Amino acid sequence: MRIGVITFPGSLDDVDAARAVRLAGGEAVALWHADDDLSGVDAVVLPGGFSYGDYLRAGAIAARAPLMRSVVDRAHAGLPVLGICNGFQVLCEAGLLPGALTRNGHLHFRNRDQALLVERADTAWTSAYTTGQRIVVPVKNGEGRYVAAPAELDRLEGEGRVVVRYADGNPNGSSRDIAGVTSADGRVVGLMPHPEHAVEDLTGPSVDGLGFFTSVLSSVVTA
Amino acid sequence: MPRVVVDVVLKPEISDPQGQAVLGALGRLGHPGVTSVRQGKHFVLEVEGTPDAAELRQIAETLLANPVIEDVELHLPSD
Amino acid sequence: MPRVVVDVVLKPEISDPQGQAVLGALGRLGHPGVTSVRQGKHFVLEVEGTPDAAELRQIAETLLANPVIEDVELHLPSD
Amino acid sequence: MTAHPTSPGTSQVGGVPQLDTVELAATTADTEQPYAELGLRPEEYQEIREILGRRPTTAELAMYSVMWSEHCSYKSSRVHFRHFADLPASDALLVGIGENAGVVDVGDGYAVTFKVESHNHPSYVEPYQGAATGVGGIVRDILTMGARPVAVMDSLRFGAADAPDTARVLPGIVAGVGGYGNCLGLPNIGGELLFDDCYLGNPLVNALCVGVMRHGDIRLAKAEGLGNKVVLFGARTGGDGIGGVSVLASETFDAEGPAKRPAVQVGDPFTEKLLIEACLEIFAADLVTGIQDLGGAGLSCATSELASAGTGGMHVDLDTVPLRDSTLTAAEILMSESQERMCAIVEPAKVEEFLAVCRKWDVLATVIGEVTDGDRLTIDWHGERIVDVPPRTVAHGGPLYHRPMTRPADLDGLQADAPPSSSADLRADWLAVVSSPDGADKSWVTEQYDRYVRGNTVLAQPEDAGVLRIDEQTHRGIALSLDGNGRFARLDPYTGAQLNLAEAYRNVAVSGARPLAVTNCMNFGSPENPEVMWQFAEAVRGLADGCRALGLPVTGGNVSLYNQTGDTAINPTPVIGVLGVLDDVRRRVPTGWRADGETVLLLGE
Ligand SMILES: Nc1ncnc2c1ncn2[C@@H]1O[C@H](COP(=O)(O)OP(=O)(O)O)[C@@H](O)[C@H]1O
Repeated sequence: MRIGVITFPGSLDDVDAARAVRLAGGEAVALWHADDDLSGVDAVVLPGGFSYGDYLRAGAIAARAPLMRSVVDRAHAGLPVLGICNGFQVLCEAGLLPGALTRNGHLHFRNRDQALLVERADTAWTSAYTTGQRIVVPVKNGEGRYVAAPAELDRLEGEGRVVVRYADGNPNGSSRDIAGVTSADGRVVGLMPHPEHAVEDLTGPSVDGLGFFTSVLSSVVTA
Repeated sequence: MPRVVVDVVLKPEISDPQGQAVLGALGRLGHPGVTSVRQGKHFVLEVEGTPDAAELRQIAETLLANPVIEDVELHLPSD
Repeated sequence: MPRVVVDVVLKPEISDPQGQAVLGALGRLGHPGVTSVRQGKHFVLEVEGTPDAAELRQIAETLLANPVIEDVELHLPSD
Repeated sequence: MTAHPTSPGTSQVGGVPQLDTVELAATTADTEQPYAELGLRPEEYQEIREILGRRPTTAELAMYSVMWSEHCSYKSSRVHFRHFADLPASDALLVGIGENAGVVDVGDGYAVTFKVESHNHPSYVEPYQGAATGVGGIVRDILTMGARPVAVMDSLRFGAADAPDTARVLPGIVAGVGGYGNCLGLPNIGGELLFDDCYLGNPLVNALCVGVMRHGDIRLAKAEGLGNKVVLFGARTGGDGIGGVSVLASETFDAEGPAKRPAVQVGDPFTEKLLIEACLEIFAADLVTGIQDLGGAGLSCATSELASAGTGGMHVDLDTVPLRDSTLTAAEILMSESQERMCAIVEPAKVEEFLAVCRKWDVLATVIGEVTDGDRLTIDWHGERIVDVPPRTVAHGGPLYHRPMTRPADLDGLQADAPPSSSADLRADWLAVVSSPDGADKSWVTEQYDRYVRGNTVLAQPEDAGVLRIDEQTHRGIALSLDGNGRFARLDPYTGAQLNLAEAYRNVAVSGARPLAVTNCMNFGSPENPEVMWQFAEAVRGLADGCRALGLPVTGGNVSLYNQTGDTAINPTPVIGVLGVLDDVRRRVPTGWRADGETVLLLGE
């Protein structure tokens, strides 16, 4: 099972995402933003970081990279895509996920161990969890406040597109405590928290994040 | 060289914590007359030759601003 | 209610990594005609009663901008 | 009619502006030069004239003045460093004091380089950018050694927590440290946050970076190999941080000339991240023979140090330097402290490959000169020679002061301070201690720092030492602690420095690591004050004696002087960093009780 991890200029958590893929039992394939083709991978992770320094808007410039055209095309055809933090911002900027991520309500970068509730355990990236499961993974961002027009938020909630929600406090002022959302077909998922930082006892607050990476392995097998 | 100015502002329904923080500071510093502050971005572009209004509008609306949350004001040199 | 606009721009001699990044993106996206981009801040203030120009200038120059690295352009309603 | 402003570096000859060339300098010995405004003493200026056998050109004067400044030459502090040099040799030390950062063997073929540096004054002027560029500078020092930077730490001191100016500088400095380090993808694994009135007009920002490499990857800052190219890469050169040499401008600019250049530098962490990745790829492909980062004194420093450490000379064509501001003069280009730049020495056959790596990472790279035979550093501008100097005299020939020292007159009084005489006094003292902001929860600060990035952080805030894994297969790890206490050092700088060392050493030891090496940042007042100079000398001696007792080498560090408000110096503040190694990082020991029923033991006296 080959899972691509895209490196944009300024990507930071690409090494972590690749490690998480390996620990889950997959093969991590390094992809470069300036290439055109996805090297035949079975799924793609857009990692965290500060692509292009997060200048202009977080994720805005990376969303226009050559490789993103392939990601968008293949995602429409069902390729599983996970965007973590900056990757989530890129997916929103690229139009694959609804809404936008803006400056945190308290205006600070905030890094802490965050409790989340899994609301959708049937996406390509969350099938290892159970609905309502509580997990703890790190969150760290300065522009992680999820926003959309109220009607759009109603629609997303109505369609069950919220994948994970912040529990025990909202770290950035996101609308309705939304931490992550999915595409209508459940194949594309974006979230601000960092499951790839919760995959080893030695370095993480838990190993709760591993499920994202094991989920996709089984979803690709069954797809 | 022609200069084009693009102002990007948050849509009114999107909350603006930066503007709120400035407003709070103004109150504390004794400027109660200011009743609202919104913070946006201000771009100054220099363009070679005659600016192409359609191209600049596209740049402003698709790259400089995120239409999901932001509005754009374009000021061409002739404005 | 009177609206006052304040544009805050980096002093010309201060480097502007954000503007540089936008310029780079414009080049890659096929807009070579844009030869320079500088990014600043755009504030829209609403003021009660008649705006006091001196007070607003002071607000702009000391709170909205960092005079060490930024310049200010103040647009009063009468402008 | 508006007159064209004359550029600095030119002189008027018969009304025609003329570039101040080496040739001109040789024939105009009497031209008055603003050496005093540039901070040079008459005897220093005289010495430059003797070295060159003529008066310096404007560009040369600028180079010497900035390289012979306290900041670059350590002219007041250097004589005291023999205490560190005299420490017994350590088997673990691969590169010692003198290079950009020391390098330590941590086993399994791994080498670790680490260093702490101050950015105090810039952070007071512009807190966010000052702190940000402080992190950027120390990271480039580590990168220059050939290592991948893997973590940062920061040691901060402010005036009283409730003072208005603290509310101005503290949030900006914390955001700047976080903004730069987070964007580079370097976990912050610890530091300090302390408050004392003495820092109100002079906060301290000391940043540490640590990097990891294989033994064979160590790079040095030297220009060798006749015909090898000098490549400048990274950001364009602008008018940043050349406040000092603006007197050259004011001398010749009329009222309509360009404004005084800003002393503030703006950091661009994104460009630095690209520089890191490009450099590591360049190192891996073995494309450089020598490398130096551009920090204080910019190109003046990089060219003279590279040439001085090498075997030959160097020639630079200044017109090739990519500029952000086309009005810069030669002297300003040489002085500019624009951030995120590096200088490499590359064999001609490897230049194309070098440039290709830079293109891949969108890093601007330009050949600006080459290594020559002979022993001169020569620089041309507009086709004329404006610099022709022996590089060692610029880089290392600076003056050496033996400043007078006296024990502070108030020290006996301070040391005699009596213990509390009544239980009410004791109660007041106790309350003061427990309610001090120094002991408060630091999470408002540490939550603004990414501690997780790269996935190797084993311990970080709120632990006493930061612990990192450096190898996922062998589980080898390192531990670091950064500690300083200005109040102890004020009472007794010799013992105070040792207490700081002991604290950092203990913090590393209790994490389960074996302490290996020491770095330090000495923050003091004006060296022209004999009492401050005495504090400095005592602290250095104390640290050296402490290291001897513990069997640790001092691998490098930084001295920041003139930390004072008016005539009042800060408390002498030696900040000490200790590095340790864990053969198996899984056996690290966190702080605090873990489970009910554990036995509590007290060790020591
Ligand atoms: N400026 C800072 N940067 C990073 N970490 C910091 C900073 N200040 C304090 N810390 C961290 O916060 C924790 C608590 O700090 P402190 O209260 O000084 O600890 P202690 O009193 O145990 O020395 C430590 O892990 C320390 O490394």
